[in-house]
Amino acid sequence: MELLGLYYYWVFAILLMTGFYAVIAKLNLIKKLIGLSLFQAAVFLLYITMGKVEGGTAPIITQGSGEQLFSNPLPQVLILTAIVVGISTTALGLGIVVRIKEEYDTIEEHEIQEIDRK
Amino acid sequence: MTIVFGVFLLTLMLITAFAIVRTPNLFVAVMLTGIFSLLLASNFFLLDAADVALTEAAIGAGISTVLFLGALALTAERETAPSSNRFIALVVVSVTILAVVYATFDKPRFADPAAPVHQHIAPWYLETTRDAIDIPNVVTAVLGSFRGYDTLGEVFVVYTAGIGVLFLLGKNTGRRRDKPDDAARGLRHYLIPRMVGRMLIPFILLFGFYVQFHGEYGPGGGFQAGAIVAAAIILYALLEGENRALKVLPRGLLTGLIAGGALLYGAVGVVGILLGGNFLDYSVLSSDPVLGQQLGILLIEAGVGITVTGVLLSIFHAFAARGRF
Amino acid sequence: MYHAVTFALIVTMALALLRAVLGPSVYDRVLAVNMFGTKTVLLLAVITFLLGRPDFLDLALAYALINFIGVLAVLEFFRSRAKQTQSGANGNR
Amino acid sequence: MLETLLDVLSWLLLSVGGLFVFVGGLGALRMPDLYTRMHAASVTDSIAPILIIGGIMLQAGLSLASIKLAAILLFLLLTGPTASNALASAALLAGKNPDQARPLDEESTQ
Repeated sequence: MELLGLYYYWVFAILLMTGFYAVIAKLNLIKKLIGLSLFQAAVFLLYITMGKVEGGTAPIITQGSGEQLFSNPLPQVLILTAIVVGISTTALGLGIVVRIKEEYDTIEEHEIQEIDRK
Repeated sequence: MTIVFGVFLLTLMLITAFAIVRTPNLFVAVMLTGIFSLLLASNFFLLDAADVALTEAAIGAGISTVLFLGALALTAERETAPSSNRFIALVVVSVTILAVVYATFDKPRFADPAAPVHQHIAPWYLETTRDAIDIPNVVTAVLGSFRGYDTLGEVFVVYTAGIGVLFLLGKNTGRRRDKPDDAARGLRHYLIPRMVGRMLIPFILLFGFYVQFHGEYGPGGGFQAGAIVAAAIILYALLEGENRALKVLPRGLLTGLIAGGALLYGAVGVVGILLGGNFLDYSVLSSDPVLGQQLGILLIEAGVGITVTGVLLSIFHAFAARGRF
Repeated sequence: MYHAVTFALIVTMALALLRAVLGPSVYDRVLAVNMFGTKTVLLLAVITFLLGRPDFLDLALAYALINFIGVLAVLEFFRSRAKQTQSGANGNR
Repeated sequence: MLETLLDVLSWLLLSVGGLFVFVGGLGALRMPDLYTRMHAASVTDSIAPILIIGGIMLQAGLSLASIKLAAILLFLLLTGPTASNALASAALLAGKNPDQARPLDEESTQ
């Protein structure tokens, strides 16, 4: 049980670094953006994991439930807005990639750098 | 028992993430991102975060796939080069993973009610919501009222991102005019999907408004509803062609929506000042402070919904106008 | 009993994921993603009852409504790709 | 008495539904080419939701939850087969021939 709980954090660490690997090692710009969104998702997962309370339920108070245990609403609020912000910023990144493709006719980092050096 | 299901889903997430990074085909990566999003939403739901799961559902199921595919259609579908500095990257990544895993042994036990996170402000939110705002959904209460500044900031980030995309991919490329008329017609010759899709659109819109206005009682709110309504319009654009969708909601109107929603949010705050309260203090909006809070939350959620719809649709149209997608 | 169904659904999700990872053609992957979406709707519906909060069915409803858009976007993508290569062959790209 | 009957019936529906889901998933993984896989996957798009959601509905009784479940079932039954149809026609138009014994292994969207 203890170990299963820790597994959540380990998955967070591995997901985070999987995304990070794509950002630093891949040369394709869209792949980098996909990696960035994996990185984001890992952070979301960590926040929501920390908000969970054992035996708790979603923080929506139902009538006549009396003394009920609720999970922490605060991380949920932060992540809820972060998801929408995340897709907007990803779209901005994709917009930049599309413009780069139009100017350089490639979306591979090393080719762009080569063109820049000329 | 649910924790076992959670562990299963997390493992599937890991496999998906590895597959996403490994595949050189970007289209495949985008498809797998769709699966990843579904898994993420299921996990959020298992961790008692119904609101967050609904947001992930609204964004991840339709809009993010559409945006990524739109970008792929405009750029390239494959990676052409292998990774650079793979060895160094792997070392950096593994060391960091080990460090974080080592740190997890000092973290509070999973779902421990005595963990420090749950001690400070969260119990106060849970208690005060009942007396001060009197709506069932504590997440909406915190989002709209207790942390209203924060949400205002987030709305402006979304707003800025939308404006940024419009700047980058604005319409004055000249390419739109030479686009053959046929390409703008969408999936009109796929008869069955078109009919079914058209049947779905009113239901998606209805559901969007339900999520918007039911957000104080169940999972939902402006962010989710904005995404769902945008998804409905994007579905219309996919089925009937982008031009018809633009006839329903022209670009000018969309820009108006982006600004109008954010303005509505800010205006509620300013009205609060004018009525003698603080910025974004809704208690003064009505003679009964609780009613004022509820009114304020309703208004700012509407503002959030309007801005999110406007931004997501503007982004979609900006990508769609660029190419033949 | 809900547990058993949930388990069956998760195992099926794993199988679909395997199909999506293995391919071999893109259509197989789209098929797998679509199937994965349906399974998620069912999973969420079952989990709502597993957790005893039936008022959260909205989530499954959202997926049931919106998943379709992804498939249509893929179709449109295929169509635009086919067109692009056609016009590319004519040399006006 | 009636309640026990409903319970038994709903457990029966749920377990048969779970079985169908599993069989469909296995078929989608093991079948030899795209169209047969689609055939297997469509089992999980049609009969499995009917059984599983039907089973849950029996548990939920007459309530708002049941109405929502009915809506979910309706939309699933509308979109699932449509998506399969659209996908199959796209694959067919792209030149994937169902008669071919061997699957096409190329990885492109053409």
